[in-house]
Amino acid sequence: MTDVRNMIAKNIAGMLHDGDFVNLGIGIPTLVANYIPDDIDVILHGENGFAGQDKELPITGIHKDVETYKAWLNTHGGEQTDHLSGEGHRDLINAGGFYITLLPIASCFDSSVSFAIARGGHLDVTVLGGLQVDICGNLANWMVPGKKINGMGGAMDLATGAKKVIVAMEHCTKDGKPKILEQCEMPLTAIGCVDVVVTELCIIEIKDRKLIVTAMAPGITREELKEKTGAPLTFAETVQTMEGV
Amino acid sequence: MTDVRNMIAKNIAGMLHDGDFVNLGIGIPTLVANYIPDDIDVILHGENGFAGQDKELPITGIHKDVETYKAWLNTHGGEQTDHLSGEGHRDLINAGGFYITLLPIASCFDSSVSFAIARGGHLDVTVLGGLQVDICGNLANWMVPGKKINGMGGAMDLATGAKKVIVAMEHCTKDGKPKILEQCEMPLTAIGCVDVVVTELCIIEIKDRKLIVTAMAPGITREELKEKTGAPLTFAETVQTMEGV
Amino acid sequence: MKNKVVGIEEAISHIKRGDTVMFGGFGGYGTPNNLVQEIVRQNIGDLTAITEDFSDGYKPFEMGLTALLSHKLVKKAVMSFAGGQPRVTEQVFSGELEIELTPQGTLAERIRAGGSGIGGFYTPVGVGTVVAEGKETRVIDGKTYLFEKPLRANVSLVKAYKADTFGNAIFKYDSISFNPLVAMAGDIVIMEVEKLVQPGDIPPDRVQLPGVFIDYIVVQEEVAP
Amino acid sequence: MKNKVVGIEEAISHIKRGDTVMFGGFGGYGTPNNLVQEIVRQNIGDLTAITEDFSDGYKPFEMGLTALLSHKLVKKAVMSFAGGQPRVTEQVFSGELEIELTPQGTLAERIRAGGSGIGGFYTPVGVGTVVAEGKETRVIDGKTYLFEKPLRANVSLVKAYKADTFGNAIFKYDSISFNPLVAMAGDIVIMEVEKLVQPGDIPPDRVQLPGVFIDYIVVQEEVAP
Repeated sequence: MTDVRNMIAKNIAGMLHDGDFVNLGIGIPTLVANYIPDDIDVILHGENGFAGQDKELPITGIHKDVETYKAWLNTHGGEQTDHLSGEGHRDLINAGGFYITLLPIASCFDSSVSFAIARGGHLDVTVLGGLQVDICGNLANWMVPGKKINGMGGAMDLATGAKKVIVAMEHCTKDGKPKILEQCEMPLTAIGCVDVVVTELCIIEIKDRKLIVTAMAPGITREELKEKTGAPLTFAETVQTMEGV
Repeated sequence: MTDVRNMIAKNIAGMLHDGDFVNLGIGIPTLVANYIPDDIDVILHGENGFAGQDKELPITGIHKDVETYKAWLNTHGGEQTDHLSGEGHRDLINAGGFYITLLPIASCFDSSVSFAIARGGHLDVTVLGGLQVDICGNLANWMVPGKKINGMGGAMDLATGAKKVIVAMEHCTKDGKPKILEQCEMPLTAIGCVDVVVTELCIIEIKDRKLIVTAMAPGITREELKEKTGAPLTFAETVQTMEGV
Repeated sequence: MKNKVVGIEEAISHIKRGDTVMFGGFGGYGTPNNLVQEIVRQNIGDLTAITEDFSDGYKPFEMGLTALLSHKLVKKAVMSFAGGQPRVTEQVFSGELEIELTPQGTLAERIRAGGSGIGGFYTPVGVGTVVAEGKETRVIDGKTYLFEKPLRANVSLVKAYKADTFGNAIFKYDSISFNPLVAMAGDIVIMEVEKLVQPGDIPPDRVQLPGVFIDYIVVQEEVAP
Repeated sequence: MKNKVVGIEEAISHIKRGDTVMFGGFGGYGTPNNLVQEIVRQNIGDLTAITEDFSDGYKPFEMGLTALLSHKLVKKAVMSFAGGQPRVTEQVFSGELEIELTPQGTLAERIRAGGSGIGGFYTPVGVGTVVAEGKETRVIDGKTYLFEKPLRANVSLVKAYKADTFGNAIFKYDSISFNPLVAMAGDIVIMEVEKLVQPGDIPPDRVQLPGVFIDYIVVQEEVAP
């Protein structure tokens, strides 16, 4: 399971280019950061207001009770620590709510600028999780009707505005139903936005209402893939082999 | 002539309140700053991007030739002088293009914020010059057809957005024609925007298509005022006497 | 000039039962948490809240705006993200809370429009989704957009790291988020600050939120979750 | 990562004859004056200029964008203020220059919309004036607004005081004006800076214009009028 998620993340990381400005959504997309090749620099955008995340910090235990948390806040604010420090700063989180460090090239900005970036086509790539994707490139990833209320957060802005949208998701639901469909059934995040879907089974490019398989995981057959997909597949002339973890 | 302009400015300054956030247009409005009573603080907005002007600096002679100007620029930039210094700084001007100083409470901002201030009702008062004003509160102040091309600059935004618009102008044109009319003939700056007109003869409040004279200059008769005005006048119950210079 | 620095009790007394209140911050960070606690203390209810979120309800204590829900002080929320906040789900399902979900960037833009005198704008975000229901769509230069309207509040609550007594403020890192936008869109604007300094201590071109937008300043050195 | 710092000749070579070019600054202050001079030197004409103004033509030398007019490199200008610039009047009356006059705040907002993916917006500014001619008006909540469309450029030219090699920039005083907006609305963005520093020298929460918007940086310590 962890391997599946990491494998998806690693294959997406391989699609990034030096200098790309990229937003990574919550879930599998977050893991992409761990696999960015050493020889390229990628600038990570956080929709809550920064460009240039370095690391998510493994700060644990501070939320166990309110006294512990307050004590931490009061020693990790103001000028007491900085964005380069692995100690964390109470005013420096990413959109997932994790404390982070920033690169020297980083900048912070307010939410109107942050979403001008997202909506205005300034992001080269956004990687988002997915519940369902269809042949039109429609994406559903924010709401399961009848379940707890989530809200779309920044997902609609990111899916609509980025130059390239990559969806990172497992190929089927937990009970084995296809998530790649002729037409999404769940509430949409954005229409016609998805360029590429990466699952643990394959990489699919979506173009002109076609699902074009450009790579497959080792050991998967075309028949198997067709069975697990809820829409017709086209295979690229050369189908690559996906990287393992 | 100077006295006329200063008298108008002084009477407008008397209408301001402590803490008011105010934009002063070019021309007579600029002079208002010289008459703000000592016991109140007024925050002056510059649409090119600041709140809190202190003084316009009497820097002369630096534009006489390009060498002189360049030499001045190269000694008055960066960290060489600051906003409190009477020396001037090459990156600190007001909307009229004059070098200025700023108060300690001052802030600078980009043009989108500056016009969010103007358009969004954040200015308590804007004082603008006028070519013509009419009984609907329409203002014409930016264009004389057939003459050189001026452009509206920030005048339309300021006239439209400020909570209170005061027009500062001489009562008649140079050749004696009324500038306060039933209907403006020149291209409008904004419709229904003018609250008060202050001339060297009187102060007029515009309300419900009525020109209500609330104050008159010493020695002016109502008959004289009516003759010099191109629309019917109403006189307030108590007509005050305007302040002299 | 009027002294803007007041006590927290006086500041929050400007909020009336039934008001629309707008909050800066994101996920409880850069959120005026002390001001929120004071709303609870004064028990001001029937509020419409405009906020990115109600913060993280998974923590073992109430962070950010969570307390407003626990005390049932909010009747309606215009918001973007509720993930991880069980009280939102509970109160929506029980009919106690009405919510209007708005994409995060659209929320930022609507607040900015409200503070900037913009009557509405067209965004491509939400086209073809539930967000578009009941809204005008329009094709401009071949692309489809949704019409969105501005948001304003009776009272805006913001949080800055440092401000001078006039309200010129700066923020640490990304705690800036919605704060400068929210500060432009309230009839009354109250700012919580950690450090109060004198005018002149923050250079004019260093100011991130001009003091001209601020009506009241509350100094709270202690951080509330 | 690609090196953004280039020579002025290379930077300006990205502008093609007939391009739409957008300029930061106000009245020649905060204007990328050295980049403007280089356009003249490379004699790139037939341009559409989007600019607040063409600077002060009353001075005994060419300041700001004036030189572009003297050399007749501009065929159309979207601008706000021409007062004091005799060449604008001359060239409009002679038919050499077409102008679209836009209120200054509307210009700022249109540029911001162009950089932010906004398809258009409603402003109360210009209603009932010549600015409204040929434009849609709409009553929203009882108030009349004008529909205005976004502006973008092939190339945006901006000027900052100081920037790091990634393009994170700060401005002195009000030279910021249109610069951060213009930097968001160009397909290619070139920045003139007085002082170049290393990444890390400008703290992230001090940055006024994020380097992510900048493609090329030209260091020009000498100030051109």
